[in-house]
Amino acid sequence: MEVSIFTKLDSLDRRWIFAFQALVFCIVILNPVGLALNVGDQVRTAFEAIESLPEGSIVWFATDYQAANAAELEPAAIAIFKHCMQKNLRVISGSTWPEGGAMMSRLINYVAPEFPDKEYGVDYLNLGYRPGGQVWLQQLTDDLPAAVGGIDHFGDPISAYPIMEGLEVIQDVAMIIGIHVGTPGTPEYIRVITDPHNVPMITVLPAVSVAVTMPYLASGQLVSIVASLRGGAEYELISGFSGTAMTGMDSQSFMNLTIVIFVILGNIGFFYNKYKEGSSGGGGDNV
Amino acid sequence: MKREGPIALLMISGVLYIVSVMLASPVMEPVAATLDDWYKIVVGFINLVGIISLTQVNGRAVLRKSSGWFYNALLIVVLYGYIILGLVGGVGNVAFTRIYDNILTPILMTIFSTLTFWIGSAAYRAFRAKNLDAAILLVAGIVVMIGRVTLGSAISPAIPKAAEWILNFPTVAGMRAIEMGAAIGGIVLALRMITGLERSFMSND
Amino acid sequence: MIKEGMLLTFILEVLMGIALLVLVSRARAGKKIPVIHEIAGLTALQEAVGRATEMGTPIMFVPGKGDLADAQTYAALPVLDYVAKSCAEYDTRIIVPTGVAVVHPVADAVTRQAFQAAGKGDSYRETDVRFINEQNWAWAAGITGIMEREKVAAQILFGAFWAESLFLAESGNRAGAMQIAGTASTSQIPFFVAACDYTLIGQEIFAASAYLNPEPSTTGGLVVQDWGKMLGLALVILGAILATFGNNTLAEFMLK
Amino acid sequence: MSNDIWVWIGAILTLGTYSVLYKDNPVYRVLEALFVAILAGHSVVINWFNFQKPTIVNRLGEGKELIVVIPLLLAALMYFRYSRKFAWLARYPMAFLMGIGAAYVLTKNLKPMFLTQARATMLPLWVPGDFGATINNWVVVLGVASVLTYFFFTVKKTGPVHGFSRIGRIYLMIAFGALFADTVLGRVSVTLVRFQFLLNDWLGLGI
Repeated sequence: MEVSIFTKLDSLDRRWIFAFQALVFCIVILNPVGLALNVGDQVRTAFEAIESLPEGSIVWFATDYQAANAAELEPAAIAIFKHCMQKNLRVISGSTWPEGGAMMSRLINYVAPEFPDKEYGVDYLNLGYRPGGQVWLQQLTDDLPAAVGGIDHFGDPISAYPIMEGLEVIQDVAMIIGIHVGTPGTPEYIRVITDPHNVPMITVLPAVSVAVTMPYLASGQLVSIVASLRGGAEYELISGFSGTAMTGMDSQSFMNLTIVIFVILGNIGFFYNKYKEGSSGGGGDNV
Repeated sequence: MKREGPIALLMISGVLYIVSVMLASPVMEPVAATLDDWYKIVVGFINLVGIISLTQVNGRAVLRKSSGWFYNALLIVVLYGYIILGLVGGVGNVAFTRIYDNILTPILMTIFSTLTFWIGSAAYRAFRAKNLDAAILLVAGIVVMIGRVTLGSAISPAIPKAAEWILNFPTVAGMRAIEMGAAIGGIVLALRMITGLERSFMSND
Repeated sequence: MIKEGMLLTFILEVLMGIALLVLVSRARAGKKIPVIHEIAGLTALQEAVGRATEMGTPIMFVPGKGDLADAQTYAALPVLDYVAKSCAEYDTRIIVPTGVAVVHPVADAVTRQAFQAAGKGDSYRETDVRFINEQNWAWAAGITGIMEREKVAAQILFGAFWAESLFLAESGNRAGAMQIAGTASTSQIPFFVAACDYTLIGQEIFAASAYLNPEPSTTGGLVVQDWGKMLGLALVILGAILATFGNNTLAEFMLK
Repeated sequence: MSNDIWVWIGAILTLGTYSVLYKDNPVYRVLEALFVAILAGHSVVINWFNFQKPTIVNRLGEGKELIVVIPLLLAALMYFRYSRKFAWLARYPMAFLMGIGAAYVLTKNLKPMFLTQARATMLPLWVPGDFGATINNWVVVLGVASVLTYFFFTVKKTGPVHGFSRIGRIYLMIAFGALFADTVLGRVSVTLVRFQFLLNDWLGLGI
């Protein structure tokens, strides 16, 4: 019996979809179209907030993520880091995630070559991971040097570093850049540090966390959300530090288009079968 | 002592902490700081539990020669090899960071990236307009999917606007209500713990 | 004196605490307290057990990736108890892959006790409650491995989940298992809704567990939660009406 | 093609990991063992150097903070969970952690997660001269109220309550649709970087 193409559309093997997606990635990466990118309100707000910080202010990078998330978040983090260096701000990072110290080292490796006159311990510092999650964040609000045990990620005493001057508690920082993907993350920072002590925070988030975090932005508990690779691309554009995110925008467009096309094809197949058989087909769900 | 002791410790430490944080009393203030410090030390020193469990599970599989025991053996060898490498050489040691950056990182990133493919096939299979609820999910999803990428503004500036609106208003409302409910749920659970009503964490007799 | 900015928190929590204790003691004394009405997906749990029994293949119950400080874990355990009891009754195997070391012994005890309660203590297999791994992806990969080898009839995902949610649900689908999910991890709900046959959304899992295990403390807790949400509803509506007339007394009071 | 050995290793690892998309296979299982082991080992080493060693050396070692012994003993009790007879001792450190955890929830969550969120929803239902803002405020207030209603479990949902709760479910579906779509965006960016690595860095194409 001949099976109609529409019937097949209802139940393609997922591996065909995988293969098609991979093909689209290859084509778009090798032939970029260069669709225009506009800087959105969120990234503009974030940029202006950092732009307005006085020289010498401390910016706290909360590197609470791991290598799996680096691809999505690093472009934004790098662009913001570079912007901070350009504005002569001091960048200090600490993490509630065991991988956080390694992530800050990666960021430093990307940023340092462009600013040869900036020095570790003077302009930026990696305090690394400490256990305790939000309890450690609470300790940062009481006595920051004690909370980190007086040492940085590499075990060297922080008292020797000029960058620590004037930093007794985390409330002394001018801005928190929360690079967050899970728990502990943005909610913990809001509950323990930013909300009770009115410290402004910009979060760099993976797309999956954006919708969940939006209520905190709408209520004014966050300054801005720099979302995903797109946020990174916009920040690269507005700050003038070109990076890798821009090149990704075309692929995102076409991959989303691909998925939308598959969704539409699936629905055509679904309705065709329903029309033919008078009964529903395909994988059931109760949506 | 097997049940009452832990419950008593839970209640005392919890109540002490709450009192010292909520009361504006200089006498109680250091109590919270001390408890914070202790908490961090306990958390920081129980981390080997995970490693012991990992060793147990995989070691047992090796000893029993269960199917695929080779992978379990490999895991244990690499785990302890890497720990020794790190402890001897320090955090900054080249081999230690090389393995993290050039072996772990690509694997982890790639595993994470397979989600793109899973998400594609899940969307294809599940986003069917079977009923009103599904149709709403589908339409909102498609508008946001197209509206949040550069292609959306290339087609029509109205699409990104619609996507932004969906995210800024109905989505914020829905998420906010979920968050408020979750806050209350968490507080009730905490109240049940601190009053000794919730004890299922001790049911491993 | 209560610290500034803590007053409202203090008052509301004391009220909630009192309400909880009163409700629990009333329930314990056999007096009437509000009952739980709305339960989604429960018939589906029975359907899953039935399907597994018919096919003669096991059921997989995944209790999530939350630890013992996570409310969702406490919501998953009574459901595990319920499903395990049904499985014991129908002599169907249940496999429970755990991914949190501290949860593992608890899940083991719950399953074992469920079998004993059904009078089938002998048919409980210790190796079916398995600790896989603390690392999300290794845990998820382990589960999908079991799914393929054991040809499970149904997969029940209950509790806290992270990015691995879709991976689990899609592999379950690939293996042709019937799938029921319940999570309050908001960012993962859409994937379960998309890939599973039945999904309990957010706080529905707490209601389900209280309904399945109507014990005074859980039921009382759920009633207090409802009252909290009603308070939220009242605040929002009243506040919006006041704001319409330019009055922000209530909004200011919220910061006390 | 690249002549950097690390790029080649990265490419092999990437392709090996992707092989799971076709089906589970030995290469993937080797890589899985590798990443689990390295990740777990890494956290042990980091925790030792960043926290455990300085705590022992600087606080206990110099003998000035003997009180630190108390939490250390509490932590040590955790390891009794491997003994059948004394497993109950491990409940003490857990009880302590849960007590402090509950105290954090009770002292920190209500205001930012509930009160401030309710406050942010107290929006005027009539904004003179701005019809758009009026509509948007209605959308938010109605949404928060109806979704809260959807999650009432001890109220019988009949009549208007049922209708209101239905509206709540529609809001949830919109939010989940948006969330799903937004997530696609993020995951694509992760895959993109892997493909860029394979095509550009490894094969040297398209630069």
